[in-house]
Amino acid sequence: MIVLQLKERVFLPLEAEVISVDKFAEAGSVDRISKLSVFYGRDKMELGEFFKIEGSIEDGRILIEGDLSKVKRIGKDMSWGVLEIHGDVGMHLAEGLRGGKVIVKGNVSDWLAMGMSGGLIYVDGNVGNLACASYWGEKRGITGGVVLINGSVGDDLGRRMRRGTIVVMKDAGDFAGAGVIAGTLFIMGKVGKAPGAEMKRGTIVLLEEPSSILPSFRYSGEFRPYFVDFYISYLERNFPIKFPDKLRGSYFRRYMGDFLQLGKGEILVCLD
Amino acid sequence: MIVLQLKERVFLPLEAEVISVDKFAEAGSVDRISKLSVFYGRDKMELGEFFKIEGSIEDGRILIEGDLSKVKRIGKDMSWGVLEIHGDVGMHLAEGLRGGKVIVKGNVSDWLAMGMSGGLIYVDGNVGNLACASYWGEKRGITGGVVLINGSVGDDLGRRMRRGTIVVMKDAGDFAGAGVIAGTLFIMGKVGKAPGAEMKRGTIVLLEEPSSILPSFRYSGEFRPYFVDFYISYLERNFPIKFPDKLRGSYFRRYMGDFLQLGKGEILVCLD
Amino acid sequence: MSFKMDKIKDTFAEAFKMYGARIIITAVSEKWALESARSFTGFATSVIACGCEAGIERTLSPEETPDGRPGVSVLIFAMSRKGLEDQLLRRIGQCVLTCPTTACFNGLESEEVLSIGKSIRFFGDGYQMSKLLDGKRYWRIPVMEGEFLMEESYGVKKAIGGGNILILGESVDAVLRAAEKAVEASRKVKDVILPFPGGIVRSGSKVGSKYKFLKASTNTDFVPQLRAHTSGDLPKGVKSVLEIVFDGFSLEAVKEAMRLAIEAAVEVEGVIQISAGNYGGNLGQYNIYLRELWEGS
Amino acid sequence: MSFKMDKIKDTFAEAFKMYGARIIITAVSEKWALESARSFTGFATSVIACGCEAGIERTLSPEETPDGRPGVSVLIFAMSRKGLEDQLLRRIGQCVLTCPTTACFNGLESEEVLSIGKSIRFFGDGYQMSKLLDGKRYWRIPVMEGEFLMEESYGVKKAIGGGNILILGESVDAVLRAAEKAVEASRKVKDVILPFPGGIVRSGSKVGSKYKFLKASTNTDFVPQLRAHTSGDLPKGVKSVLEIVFDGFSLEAVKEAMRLAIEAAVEVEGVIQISAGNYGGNLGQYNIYLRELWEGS
Repeated sequence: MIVLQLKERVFLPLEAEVISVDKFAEAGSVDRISKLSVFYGRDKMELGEFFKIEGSIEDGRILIEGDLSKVKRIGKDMSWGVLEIHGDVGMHLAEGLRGGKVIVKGNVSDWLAMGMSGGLIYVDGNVGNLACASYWGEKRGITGGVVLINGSVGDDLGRRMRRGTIVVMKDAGDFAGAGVIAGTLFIMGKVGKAPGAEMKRGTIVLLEEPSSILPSFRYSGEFRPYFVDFYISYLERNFPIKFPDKLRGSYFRRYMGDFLQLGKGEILVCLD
Repeated sequence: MIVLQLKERVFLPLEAEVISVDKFAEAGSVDRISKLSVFYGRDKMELGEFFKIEGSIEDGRILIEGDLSKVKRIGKDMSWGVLEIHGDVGMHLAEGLRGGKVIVKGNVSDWLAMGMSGGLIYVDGNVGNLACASYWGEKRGITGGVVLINGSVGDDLGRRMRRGTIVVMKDAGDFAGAGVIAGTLFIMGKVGKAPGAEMKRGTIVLLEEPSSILPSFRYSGEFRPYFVDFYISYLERNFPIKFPDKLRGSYFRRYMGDFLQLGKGEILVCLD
Repeated sequence: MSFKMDKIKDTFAEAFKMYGARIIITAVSEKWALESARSFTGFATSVIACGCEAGIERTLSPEETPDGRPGVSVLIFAMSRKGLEDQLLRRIGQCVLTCPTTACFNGLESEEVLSIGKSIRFFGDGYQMSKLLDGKRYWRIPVMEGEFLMEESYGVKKAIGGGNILILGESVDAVLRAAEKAVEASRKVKDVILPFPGGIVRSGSKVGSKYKFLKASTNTDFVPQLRAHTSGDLPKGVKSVLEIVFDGFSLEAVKEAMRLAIEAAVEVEGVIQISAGNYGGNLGQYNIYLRELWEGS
Repeated sequence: MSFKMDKIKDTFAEAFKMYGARIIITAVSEKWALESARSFTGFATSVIACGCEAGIERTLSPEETPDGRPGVSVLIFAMSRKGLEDQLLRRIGQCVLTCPTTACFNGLESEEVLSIGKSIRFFGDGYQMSKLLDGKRYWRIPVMEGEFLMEESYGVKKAIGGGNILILGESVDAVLRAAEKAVEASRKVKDVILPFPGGIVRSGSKVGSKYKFLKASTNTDFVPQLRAHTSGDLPKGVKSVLEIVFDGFSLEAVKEAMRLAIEAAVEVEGVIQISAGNYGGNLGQYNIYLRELWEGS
C-alpha cells in the first residue's frame, strides 16, 4: 500500500487526476510518483509538494489522508485496485471510473462518478449534487458499476444514467433519477421533487412515500419485486452496507413511467 | 346353486359331459336337467337316474357329491360358472374348459383338463397321469387357464402345453413339462425323470433339486426371477392356494433348454 | 358450505380433451418405487414443452398393488394416443426399467390399450420371455439386476387436462399457504394429478404474445404489477396469484378436486378471491363453472 | 486402502465427452427449491431418450446461494452445446419459471455461456425488465406470483459422462445395499451427479442388439441368468449386478466419485467384485482404469 498524507491545507483547487492506481503503478517508485504533475490553480506543480508519500503501489492500494475538499478528479479513469480516502473530497471524484474500488470515509462534493462505467464507489458520508449524472449536454450518465452512499445526496442524482446501481442510505434531493435510461436507484431516506422525471426504463426504489409522483406515471399495482431482495442480499454480502430491515421481503406500490417518454421505467414505493 | 348327489356307486364308466354349467343353464329346470342324456357303459340313460338333483342353476353354480371316480368328462367345454365336486372324479375332467371354475375336493383321474383353453381348475387331492397334456398325436396340450393341484400328479404333466399356468403342490411324475411350447409349471415337491424334455419355450419352476437334468439343457447362471414372486403373490391372492415359504424371494439356478429343440425354455431350481 | 360464495368469482375454468394412462410402479420398498415415479413424472408440467403432463396420484400399500409390494400410481396425459405412447415408451424405458427392483403394471382398465411392453421387451435382446397369467401378458426382460417384469398393455382413455383454479391474495405467503392447503386437499381425489412442481404454478399463461414466434406468454391480466397495462379487473389489494392445474380421467374427478381445493384455499387468511383461467370458452372442450361445483351437494 | 485390490477387476470404465452446466435454484424454502430441482432433473437419465442427463448435486445453505435463500444446485449434461441449450430452455421454462418462489442462477463460471435468459424473458410478453448487477445480467419476468428472477447467461463447459462402476454380488439385496452406500459416499464429491433414479441403474446396456432397429440392449455379459449365452466371464456366485453412472465437470471429480463409491461398496457383505462397463475402449474419449484410482493416494 502507498500512503499519501496532505502536508498542509490547500485553498485553491488542486487538479489531482494523477492520483489513481493505474497512474501510480505506471510511475512505479515513490520517487517518480512524487514527481507526477498536478495543477494548483494555474500552476503546474509536483504531487510530492502537497503530499507526504510513503510505501509501495505493488498491491494496487492507495490510502490518502487529509482534508481533500479542494482536491479534484482523484481516481480519474481508474481501472483496478483500491483507492481509499480518509477525509472529505472535492469535485469529480472517480470520474470515468472503469474498475477497482474507491472508498471514502468522509463527504464528497459534486459530480461524483461522472462517466463511470464500472467498479465500486463507497462513500461513508454525504455526497453533493449531480452524483452519477450526465454532464451538461451529455446524453448519458454512468454506464455501469455500483455506487453506495451511506449518507445523503444532493439534486440530480443519477441523471440519465444508462446502467449501474446506486444506493443512497439517507435522503436524495430533487430530480433523483431524472431521465434514467436504465439502471437501479435505491433511496432509503426522503426523496425530493419529481423523482424519475422523464425516465425511460430503469427502477427507482423508495423506502418512503415521496411527496408526489409525477402525473405522467401510472399506478400499476402492488407486488413483491423479488429482485429487491436479491439486490439487498447481494449488496450486503459483497459490500460494506446494511439496508433497512423494513425493505426485506417487502411489498411495493408500483408506478410505471414516465409516459412522456417510453414509460417502461418504474418507481417502487415500499409498503408498510 | 344346483346340487347333484350320486344315488349309488357306479361300476361302469359313466360318460357325463352333460354336467356343466353351460348345459344345465341351457336345460333350465331341474326337471329338464334330470332328463339330460348320459352313457352308462353302452347304455343311453338319463342323468336323474344316477343323481338326486335339487336346486336351481340360476346363479351358475353346481355342486356334486359322491364317489365319481367312474364318472368321466364332467365339465366338458364349460365356459362359465362354478362346478364344485366333493368326492373323487374320473377321467377327462374339465376337458376343453374355456372359462369358469372347476373345484374338486377329492382326487382326479387321468387326462385332467385336456384341451383346456381358459378358466380355473383347483384340485384339493391328487391327479393322475397326463394332466393338462396333449392327446396322443395332438400337437398341443392346454392353451390357457390356471390349474392348481394341492396334491401330487402322475406322469406327463402338461405335455406340449402351449400356454397356461399349472401349479402342483406335491410331486410330479416323469416327463413333467415334456415338449412344453410355452407356459409355466410350478412343481413344489419332487419331480420324476426328464423334466422339460424337448421343451421349446416356457418355464418349469422346481422347489427341489431334480434327480437329473437332461444333458441337452445348459446351466445358465443363478438369479432372482422376479416373476416367480409375482406369480406367487398373484395366485395366492386370487386363488385358494399357499406356496411354500422357501419359494418367496428366492434365488434359482437356471437351466436353458431343451437345445434339441429351440432351447428357449428354462428349468428354474430353487436354491437353498 | 361455510364460506361465502362471493369470494368465488363467477367464472369458469376452460379444460381440454387429453388422453391418459395410469402406471403402477412397485419396488422392494416405497423409497425405490418413489425414486422411479419421481423420475418418471419429472419434466412433465406441460404437454407442449415436455411431451406430456404427469404426476404421482398416490402411494399404494402392498395390499393395493398387483404384486403385493409397496407401489406408486402415476398418471400421465398427452394430447394424442400417439403422443402418450411415445412418452410411455421413453419414460418406462428410462425411469422404470432402469430403476432397481421395480416392476411396472397397468393401472387403468380400458378397452383401448397401448402395447408398450411389446416395444420395450426388445431391450432383452432376444432373451426376453413373455408370460400370460389370467389373461394378461407380461414381459420378463433380463437385466443385470435379474429381471424387469412389466405388463404388456396399458389402458388409455380420454381424459381432461387443464382444469384449474387461481388463488388471488394479499401476499405471496398467503397464496402459497392457501395453494399448499389446496394441493393437500385435492390430492385425496382419485383419478387426478397436479402436473406442476409441488402441484402449484406461479406463471399462468395466456394464449399468444406480442412476439409472433411465441405461442403463450405471461397471463397479463393476473400479474399484479401490470395493472397499468390491463383492464384492471384484478380485485383491490391483490398482490400475488398462484394457480393449480388439474388433469384427470373424468370431468367429475377434476371437478371434485377443484371443489376440495377451493374449499381448502378460500378460508386461508389473506386470500381475496378464487378465480379460474379460461380463453373465452372457445378453445377447450370443457367449461367448468366454479360456482356450480357445489350444486347438488 | 483396507480392502483387497483383488476384488476390483482390472478393467476400465469408458467415458464420453459431454457438455455440462450448473443451475442454482433458490426458493423461499428448501422444500420448494427441491420441488423445482426434482422436476428439472426428472426424466433425465440418458441423453438419447431424455435429451440430457441431470441430477441434483447438493442442497445449498442460504450462505452458499447468490440470494441468501435455501437452494439446490443441479447439474445437467448433453452431447452438444445446442442440445444443452435446448434442454436448459425447456427445463428452466417448465420446472423453475413455473415453480412458486424460485429464482434461477448460473452456478458455473466459464468463458463460454448460453444466454438462456435471453429467450425465456419473452414469456414476460414485453413487460420483462433486465438488471445488470456487478457485471451480470438478470431478467425480471413478470408472473402471476410477482416476478421470476433469473440470471441471463449460464456457463457451459466440456464435461465427462458415463463414468461408471458395476457392483457384482451374491444377491439383489447385497448389491443394492452396496450401491446405496456407494451413492451416499460419492454424493460428497462436488462437480458430479448420478443421473439415474436414486443414483443406481439396474439395466446396464451394450451397444447394438440382435434387432437392427435397436441401438442398445441389455448388457448380456453381466446378466447373471444368461451364462448359457455368454463367455462366462462373470465370477462364480454372482446373482445380481447393479451399476452406478457418474457425470461430472472434470475427469478428477468423476474419478474421485468412482473411488469413494468403490470404497463404500466393496466392503459390503455379499459383494463379489467391482467391475466397470466399457465398449472396448474405442468409443469413448476417456478410459478410467479402476485399479489406478488409488494411485498416488
